[in-house]
Amino acid sequence: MVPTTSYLALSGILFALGMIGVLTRRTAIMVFLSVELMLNAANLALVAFARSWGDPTGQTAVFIVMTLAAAEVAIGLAIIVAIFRKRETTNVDDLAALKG
Amino acid sequence: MMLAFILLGALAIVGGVITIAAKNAVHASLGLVGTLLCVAGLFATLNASFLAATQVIVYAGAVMVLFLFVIMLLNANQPVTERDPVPYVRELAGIGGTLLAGAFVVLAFTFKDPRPLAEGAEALRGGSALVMGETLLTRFLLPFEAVSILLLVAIVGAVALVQRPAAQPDGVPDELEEPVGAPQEERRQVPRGAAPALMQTRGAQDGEVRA
Amino acid sequence: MGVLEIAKGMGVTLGKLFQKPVTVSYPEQRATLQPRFRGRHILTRHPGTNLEKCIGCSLCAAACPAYAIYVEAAENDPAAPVSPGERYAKVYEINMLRCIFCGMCEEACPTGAVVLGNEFEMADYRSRDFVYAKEDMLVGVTGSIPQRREATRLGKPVRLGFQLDGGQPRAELEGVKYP
Amino acid sequence: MPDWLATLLISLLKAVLVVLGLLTTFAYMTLIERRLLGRMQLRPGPNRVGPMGLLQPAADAIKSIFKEDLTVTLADKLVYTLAPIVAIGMALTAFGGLPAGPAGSLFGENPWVYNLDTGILALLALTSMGVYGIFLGGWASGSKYPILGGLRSSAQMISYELGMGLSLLGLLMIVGTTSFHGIVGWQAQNGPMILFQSLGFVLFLISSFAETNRTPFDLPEAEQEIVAGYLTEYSAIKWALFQMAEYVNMITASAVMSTLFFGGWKGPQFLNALIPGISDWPLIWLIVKIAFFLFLFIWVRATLPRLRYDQLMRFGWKLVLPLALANTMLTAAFLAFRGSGGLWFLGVLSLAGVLALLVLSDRVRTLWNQPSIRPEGDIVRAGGD
Repeated sequence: MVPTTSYLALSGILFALGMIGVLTRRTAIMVFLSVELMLNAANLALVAFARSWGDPTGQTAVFIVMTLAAAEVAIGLAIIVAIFRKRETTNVDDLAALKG
Repeated sequence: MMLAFILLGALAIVGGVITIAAKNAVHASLGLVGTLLCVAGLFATLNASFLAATQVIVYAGAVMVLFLFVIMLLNANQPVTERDPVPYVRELAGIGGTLLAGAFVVLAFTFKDPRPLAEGAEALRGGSALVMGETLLTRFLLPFEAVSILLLVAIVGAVALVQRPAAQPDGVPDELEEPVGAPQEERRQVPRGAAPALMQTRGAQDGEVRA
Repeated sequence: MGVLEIAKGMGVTLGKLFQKPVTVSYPEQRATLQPRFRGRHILTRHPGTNLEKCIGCSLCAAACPAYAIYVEAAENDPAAPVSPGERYAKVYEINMLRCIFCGMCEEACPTGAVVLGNEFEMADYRSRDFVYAKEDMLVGVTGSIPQRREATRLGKPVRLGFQLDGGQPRAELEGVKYP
Repeated sequence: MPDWLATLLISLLKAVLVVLGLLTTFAYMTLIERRLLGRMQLRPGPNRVGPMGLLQPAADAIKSIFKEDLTVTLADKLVYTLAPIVAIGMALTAFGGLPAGPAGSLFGENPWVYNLDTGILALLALTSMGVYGIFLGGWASGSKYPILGGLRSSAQMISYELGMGLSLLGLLMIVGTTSFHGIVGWQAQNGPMILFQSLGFVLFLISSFAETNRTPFDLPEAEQEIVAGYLTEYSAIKWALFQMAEYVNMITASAVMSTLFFGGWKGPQFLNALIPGISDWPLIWLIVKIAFFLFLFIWVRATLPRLRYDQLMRFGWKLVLPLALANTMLTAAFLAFRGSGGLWFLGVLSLAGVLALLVLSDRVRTLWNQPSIRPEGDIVRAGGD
């Protein structure tokens, strides 16, 4: 049995990696990818907690997160495609039209 | 068990690093696919076999294929090369990320299992579809239904978003109308994030990767 | 019903599975040629006198769209004429690599001397072996250059890989017999 | 020798045997397919190499191994090499979980390589990973037609995977387990699943044709439109690996259909009266059933023309997916409200659904046959469906 702490540490490292990606990547698609990485890190922690407590609630939460991620990706990619059709770019630096 | 964890964990981290560091967007996505598969393997070691299968089917099999599809469709696989408007963002993000990871690791080691691990694993009964279904349709019925409605909304929204605009009633073609918030000059510039034509810039980009 | 049509189609293919194939295993079995088939040229002779019909007029060479025919005419020796006219073809060559088997030569020929026959097995190794001279095409010569070479090597008669649909060559192929 | 080492070695041996078996079947499938197609088109088919052409697969193998392995200059070298390996790896791995006989029947060993409780889910997961091979191969080739083939294949796979998974849900609800052993055991007791889930089976059959890229759904390699799709820039052994993956996927799909709907490795029970225990013989029954489905694949290829691309998409989204959902709803409602009634009524309902579909097929066809009418002057832009 691998201790829960190891899984949590791995999950933290993955989450941090995802965060670095969100901050440094400059096309919308890559930012999205990094967000997926962060979601997965959180999922991993949830599943580890589920085993630690012996309660499937954590796993159920992961299931719901996966569904959310699927919905989010469908909408997010649709938005990216729509923006690309209008602006011919997915660079987030250029997409500052809504900035105050 | 320990060996599997170390192997999968190391591969997951490698995949994550590829995801955030690879120049080519397709390579980055493949790195993420690797991470997702490793996480699925980790789920399997955590007595969550149903989630492991779902992770591969939904994440690696559908979500990531969708990502790659869009990347290839928009030919958005080359990185943005011009100067970043935010100064020192890479360095700051690196330091921040390291601090965050360190904090998480320290936090993780303060966690104490509330009961012996073997006992907890036993209570999960392998995390099969049966266990998941029981929880999902009893204690989590409301979130379950909410998520299903969310999915429906997502489908409708995605269809509505990418639908081509209907013909203008005044007969002016879409092309001549000014897009909101995008002056004509800017549109004529060479696109920075991605090339308009499907395969136009593959050569240049590949050269870059090799160099 | 749309599915009914699909089922019918599936039935047809399944039925054909148990039918005898219409094609044959060609080199072992002989292919059946239709009467319209046009293969290698044949230089015919007058049936009674056995004189060559070709009078060396070069009209076939002029008509040839692929410039595959070369004719060199010469005066007939009155004592032993080769053809019934004044002149005959001393050299008559067709490059089979250039020939497109269009039949223009056959149409241009005023005496019906050059006729497209039925032989088609002319595959060979060297390009110079594709230039067929008079002695390769006159009536009575069976088989192509490679086929005759192979037959001499083995000491057997030339074996042609086809048979005619109906058994007899066309009427304009006077005197041609396919084994 | 410790116990776990023996188990590991035997598992490895079984895996190697399965791979060898699958590859041999692939090699002879190509010959059998060409012969059968030939006979259906009234010609003898390949019969030159060896007696009756039986050595043709060996000749093909030698040729594809020793041919020059070309790599296009613009190709992404790593992914270009990885793609066929991913395709064949996933295809081969997927087969190992399928049971071919009762436990301990193969010289005292179990006739399967691995046994997971999530059996059918794991198989779906592995086959869904198989998309990457085609998709990445198309992208990494660095030229136009392969990328078109790759895009087509990914869109097609995602669309039909949904219908495929959903068409199995009814079955899983009835059986109540996702392991192949449970499913086969249930069918041994209650009769083959096809009796109760004929609608689900029809949808699964259609989807598996699409998932394995076979005619009439072989759009990713439609040679009349996009040369050879994702295969265009591939040659020699890499090309052969892709072909292998396609045929192994076909074999796997056949095996899954046999296992899920036709009783798996169990033979018909009434034969037990003739020879006692014949229905429990390992391998034989599964192989017979696989052979039948493989013949069906070839037969359909010989008959049906290819769909147009928009028809394919409409067919998947407007016919297969809603029907699979309806089948799920029907089964769920039946199971919830049946009380103590037998399952046969569900079978009748399902069959009625199939028959209604057949009778109404002309009406239904208009769903995907005609392009939806767009307003005039609509502008076609880059980045279509």
